[in-house]
Amino acid sequence: MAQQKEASTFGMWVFLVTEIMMFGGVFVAYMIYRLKYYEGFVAGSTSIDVTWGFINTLVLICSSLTMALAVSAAQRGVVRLQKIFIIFTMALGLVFLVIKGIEYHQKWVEHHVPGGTWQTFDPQDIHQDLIKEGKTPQAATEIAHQTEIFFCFYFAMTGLHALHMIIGLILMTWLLLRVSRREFGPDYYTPVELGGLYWHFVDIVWIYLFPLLYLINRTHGKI
Amino acid sequence: MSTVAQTPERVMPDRHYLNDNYGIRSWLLTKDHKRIAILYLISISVVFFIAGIFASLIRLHLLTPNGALFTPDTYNKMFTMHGVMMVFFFLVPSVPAVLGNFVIPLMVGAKDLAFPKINLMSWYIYIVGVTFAMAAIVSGGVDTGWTFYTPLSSGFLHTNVIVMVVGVIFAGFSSIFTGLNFIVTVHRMRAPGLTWGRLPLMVWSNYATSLIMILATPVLAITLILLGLERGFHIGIFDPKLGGDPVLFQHMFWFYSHPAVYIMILPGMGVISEIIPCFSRKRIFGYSFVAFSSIAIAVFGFVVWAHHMFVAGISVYSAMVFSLLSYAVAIPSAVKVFNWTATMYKGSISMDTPMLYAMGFIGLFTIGGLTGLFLAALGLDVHIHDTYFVIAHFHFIMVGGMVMAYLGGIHFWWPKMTGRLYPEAVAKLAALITFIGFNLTFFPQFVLGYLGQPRRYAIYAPEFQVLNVLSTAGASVLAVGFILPALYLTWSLKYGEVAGDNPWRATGLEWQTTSPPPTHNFHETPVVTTEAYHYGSESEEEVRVVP
Amino acid sequence: MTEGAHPTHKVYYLVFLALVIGTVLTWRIAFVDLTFFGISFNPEVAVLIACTKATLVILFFMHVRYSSKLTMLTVAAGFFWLLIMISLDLCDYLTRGAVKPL
Amino acid sequence: MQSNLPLFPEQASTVAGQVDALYLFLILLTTFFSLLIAVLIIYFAIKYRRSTGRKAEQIHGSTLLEIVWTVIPLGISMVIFVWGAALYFHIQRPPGDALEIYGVAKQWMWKFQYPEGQREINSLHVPLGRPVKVTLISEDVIHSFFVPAFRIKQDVLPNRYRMAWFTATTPGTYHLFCSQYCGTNHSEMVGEVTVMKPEDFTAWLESGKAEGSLASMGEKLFQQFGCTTCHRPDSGARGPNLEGVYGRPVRLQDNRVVIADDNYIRNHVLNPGTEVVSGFQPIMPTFRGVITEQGMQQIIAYIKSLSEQTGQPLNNRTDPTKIRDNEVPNVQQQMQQDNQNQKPSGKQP
Repeated sequence: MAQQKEASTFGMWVFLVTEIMMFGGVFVAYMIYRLKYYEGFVAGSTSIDVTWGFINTLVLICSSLTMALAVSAAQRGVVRLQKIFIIFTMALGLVFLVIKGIEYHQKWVEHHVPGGTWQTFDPQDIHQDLIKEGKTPQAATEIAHQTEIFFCFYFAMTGLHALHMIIGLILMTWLLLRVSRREFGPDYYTPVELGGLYWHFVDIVWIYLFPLLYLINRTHGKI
Repeated sequence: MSTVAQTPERVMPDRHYLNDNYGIRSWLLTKDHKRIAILYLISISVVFFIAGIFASLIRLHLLTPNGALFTPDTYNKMFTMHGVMMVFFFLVPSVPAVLGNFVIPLMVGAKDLAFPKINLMSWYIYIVGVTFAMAAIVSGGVDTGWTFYTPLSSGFLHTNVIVMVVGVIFAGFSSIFTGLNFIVTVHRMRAPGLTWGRLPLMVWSNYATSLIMILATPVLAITLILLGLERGFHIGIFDPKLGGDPVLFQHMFWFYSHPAVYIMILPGMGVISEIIPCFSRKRIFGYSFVAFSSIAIAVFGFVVWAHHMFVAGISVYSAMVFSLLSYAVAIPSAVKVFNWTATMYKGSISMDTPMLYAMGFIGLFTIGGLTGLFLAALGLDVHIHDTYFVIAHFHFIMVGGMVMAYLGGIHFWWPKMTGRLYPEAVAKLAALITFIGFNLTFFPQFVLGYLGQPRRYAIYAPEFQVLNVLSTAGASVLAVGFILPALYLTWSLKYGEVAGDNPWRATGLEWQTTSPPPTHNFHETPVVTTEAYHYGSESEEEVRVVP
Repeated sequence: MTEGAHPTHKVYYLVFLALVIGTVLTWRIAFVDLTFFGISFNPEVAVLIACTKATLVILFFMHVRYSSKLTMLTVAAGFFWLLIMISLDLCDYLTRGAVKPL
Repeated sequence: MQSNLPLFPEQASTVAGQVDALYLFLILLTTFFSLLIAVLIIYFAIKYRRSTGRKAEQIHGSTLLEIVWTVIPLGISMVIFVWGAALYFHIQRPPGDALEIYGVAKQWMWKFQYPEGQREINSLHVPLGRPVKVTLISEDVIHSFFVPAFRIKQDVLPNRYRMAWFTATTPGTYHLFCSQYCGTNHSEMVGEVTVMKPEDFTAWLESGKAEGSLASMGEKLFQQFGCTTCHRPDSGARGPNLEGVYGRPVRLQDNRVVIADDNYIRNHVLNPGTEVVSGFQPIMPTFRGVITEQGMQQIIAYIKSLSEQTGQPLNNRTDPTKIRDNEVPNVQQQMQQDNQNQKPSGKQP
C-alpha cells in the first residue's frame, strides 16, 4: 500500500511537471511580448481592477489552506472534517470563478475582449486614460492598439487557469462522494493527497498570474 | 534457424494473457499492459497503412513534373495528412506504446505498469485523437503541412485545421500518459536486485523517451491551443496583424517537435541494443556509455530546436548557439553506433531477421545521422533547408532508423507476444526488400535536395524528373517490403510454428516467462542477480529467475 | 526516509499567514515606485515575492519538504526545463538585429 | 541547357563555391564513416558468423575506446561548426555597397522593385559581379526566397524585413523558388533570376518602363501622405528631419539607441507611438493599413536617398539642417506644448 501511494504521488508530480511546462509555454510567450510591447502591457494591465485580483489571490490561498487541512483530516481519518474542508475548498473555488466571471463581464462591457470573432474590441477608456496621463492622442491610439495582444494573453492565461479550476472542482466533487462513502482513512487517502497536489498547483499558477497580469506597472516608473 | 532447433521444448502454455479471457469486453476494458500493447499495435498499424497510402500517392503524383494525379490543393492535403498521421499517430507511439508497453513491465520483472488504468486511458485518448484526425481527413482534409506554421494555418487556409489540431493535442496527451507510466514504473516497480546498472538498455532508452514526452509534449499542447484560439476566435498571439510574431510559433512548436524526433528514435535505439547482443551472443560493448548516451540525447535534444529555424529570421548569434549545441547531440548518437559495432566484434553472429533489421538500422541511421551534420552546419543549411535534402535526412532517421527498429523489434518479440514464429525465409526476404526499397526511395532525394528541389512542391522543374522517378520506383519496392510482414505475421498467428519460451535464447527477464506470458507476467516475482546481457557466461542456459 | 510525513497544523497556519502577508505585500508594493538607478525594480520584487510564495506552497502544502529526493528532483527538473526554454528563447529575441551590415 | 540527370547544381554566386566546399567535405566525411561502419558490420557478420560453430568472446568495453570515439567526433564536429558558422556569418552580412532591390512576396508571386523604379513580377534581373541585396517582406504568410544556384535562402516574414544578398558570377537564368510552404499554389510561386553582364544590365534597366526612381515615387507618397508637414528641416518642425537619418544610430526617448534601418522606419510608420525619437512628442498617426508594402519600400528608398545626398535641400528648402551623426539626430528641435491640441497633420488621405 505504501508502495502504491508513493508511486501515485510520484506519478502526480510527474504530471504536474507537464503542467509546469504547459503553463511555461504561454509564460515564455508572455515574456517576449511584454518586452516588445511594454507600454501596451502596462496600459492593459492598469485597466484591470486590481482589487478583484487581490481578493481572488486571497480566496485561492484560503482554499489552499483548507485543502491542506482536508488532506490532514483524511490522514487522521476524521470524516466530518474532511467533508467540511473539501466543501470549504470547493466553495472558495466557486467564489474564485464567480469573481473571475465578474471580471470577464467587466472586460466585456468595457469592450476589452480581443479577437475578431466578436468584433467588440474597442478600448476607448484606455485611450481616455492614456490621454489623461499626458500621452498624445496618437500615442494613446498606438498603445491602446497594443493592448489587444495583452488582452489575448489575459484571456488565454486566465482562461486556461479557470479551466484548471473547473477540473479541480470536478475532482473535488468526486473526492467528496468518496469521502461520504467513508473510503479514506489513515491507511488510504492517496486520492485526497493527489487532489490536494493538483489544487495547490493551480493556486501556484495564480500566484504568478496575479502580479504578471494585474501589476505590471502601477506606478508608471521606467522599465 | 539453428537457435530455434536448440530450444528443448516448444509448447504453448495452457493459460496466457491471450486466452485468459475472451470477448470484446475483455479487450476493450483490459488493464493488462500486454493487451493494451496489442490494441496499440492494431491501431497504429491501421494508421501506418493509411499514412502509407498517402505516401504512395505522393510518390505516384511526383512521377511527372506537372504532377501525375492531383491538383496542387489535393497534393498539399496528401503530404499534410501523411506527415501528421505518421509523426503524431505512428512514429511517436510506435515503439513506446507497442513494444515498450509490452516488454517494459516484463523487463523490469513487474506484474504490470504502475498505473494500468491510465495506460488503458492513454489508448482511448489516442483513439479519440485518431478519430479527430480521421474526421479532419474525411471532411475534406487539411493542408497546413504537419508543422502547422502560422499565419498560414491560423488565417489563410479554409480547411478543418482546428479538428486536426485537436486530434494532435489528444495524441500528445496520450503520449504524456504513456511517458508518465513508464517513468513511475522504472523508478518504483523494478524487481528485487534489478539495479539501475542492470536495467536492459531498452528500458533506459524508453525512460529517456518518457522524459522527453512529459517535458516537451505539454509545450506542443499549449502551442496548438494558442493556434486554435487564434484560428477559432482570432485571439491572435502569433498574428502579425496584431503585432504578433509568427517566428515565436516556430520556437514553441520546435521546442516540442525537435525533442519529438528523439521520442521517435530513442526507443528504436533501445530495440537495437537488445537485438545486437542477442544475435551476437555477446554482452553489449560499453553498457554504461550506451545507457547514459540515451539520457544525454534526451537532455541535449531540448537545447537544439532552433536549428530548424536558421533561415526563419532568428538572430545570427542564437543561430550560432543552436548550431553549436546541435553538434553536442551528435556525439552520444555516434557513441551508440560505435558501441553497437564493437558489440559485434568477435561475437557469434547469426543473421536472423531481427538482426538483419538491426544491421540495416545501423547503416541507415549512420547515414541519417551524418547528414544531420550537413543541416546543423549553418552556412550549408541555408542552401539545403526546406529542400528534399531535409526530407531524405529525416526519412533516413525515421524510416531507415525508427521503422526498421520497430520492425526488428516486432520480429524479435513476436514469439513472445503471440507464442508463434513467423516464417523466417520470407521475413528475411522482406527485410532485404525493405532495405533496398528504402535506399532507392530516399537516396535520390539527397541529390534532389542539393540540386534545390524545395519540399512540398506539387509541381517541380523538369530537370528533377529522373531522380523523382527513381524515388517513386523505390517507393513501390518499399511498399512491398512493408506489406509482406503484415501478411506473414498475420498468417503466423494461426499457422506459425510454436516458438517456445525463449526461441532466441536471449537473457532478458521477458524471456524467462512463458510465451505468451501469463496475465500476471511471472508466476513468481523474479529476482535479478546478474547484469543485463550476460551472454556467454556459464549460467547462460540457466533460468535467471530464482524463486 | 520520512516519505508521507505531513507537517503539523501550526506549520500550515504559519505558511498561510506568510502567504497572506506576501499577497498584501505584492499588492501594496506595486503602488510604490521602486525606481533605483533609473530602473524600476517593481516587476522583479513582485516576481520574487511570487517565487517565495510558490516555494512555500510547494515545500509545505505540497509536502515536498517531507518527501523523497526523487520528488524534489522531479520538481526541480520541471523548473529547470522551463528555464531552458526561457533562456534559449530570449537568446534569440534579445540579440535580434545585433549583427550589422558590413 | 540542363542535362537530364544533374547531380550538382550550377554555381552562380561567390558563396556557391564556398558552400559546395563544405558540402564536399561533409560528403567525404559521411562516406568515410558510413563505409567504415558498413564494412565493419558486414565483415563482423561474416567473419564471426555462428554457423562456423564459434563461441563469442566476451568483452565488456573499453573506456579508452569510448573516449576516443567521443573526442574524435567532437573534434570533427567543431571543425564543421566553425566552418559553417563563418560561412553563415558571411551570408548574413550584406556588404554596404550592394545594389539594393526591394522584394515583396505574396500568395503566390514575387514582386521586385529596382532603385531606378523598374518593377518585375516573378523575375529578377541582376548584374554580374556586383553584390546585390534583396530586402524582402511578405504581404501575407511566410514565404522563402531561395535561389539554388546562388546557395542562398531567406524566409520572408509578414512583419519585418529580411535581407538576402549575393554576388552573381555566371550569366544565365536560374530558378527562384519559394521554399517555405505557403498554401495552395506554393509550388507555382517560382520565378527566374537572370544574371546579366553589367552593360547588358544597364541596357535592360534603361529599356524598362519606370515612372521615375524608387526614391522619387517614395517622395510622391511622402507628400501625398502629408509627411512633409512635420518632417521638415526647419526649426518649427514637429517631427525629426529625416536627412541623414537612414542607417545611423538614433536616440530614443527611453535613452536607447537604435539604428534607423529599414525595419525601424517601417515599424515607426506603422506603429509610431512607440520608439519615439528623443526630443519629439509621439504625435505621429499610424499608417497601418494605408501604405502598401511596395509603397513602404518606396518611402524607405526616399528616406535613404536623403542620406545619400546630404547637403541637398529637403523639400526644396534652401537651408539644410546640419546633421550630427553618432549622436541623436535633431535633438535641437524642441517640441511646443500646444502640439497636443493641434490636429496632427499627415492624416490618411
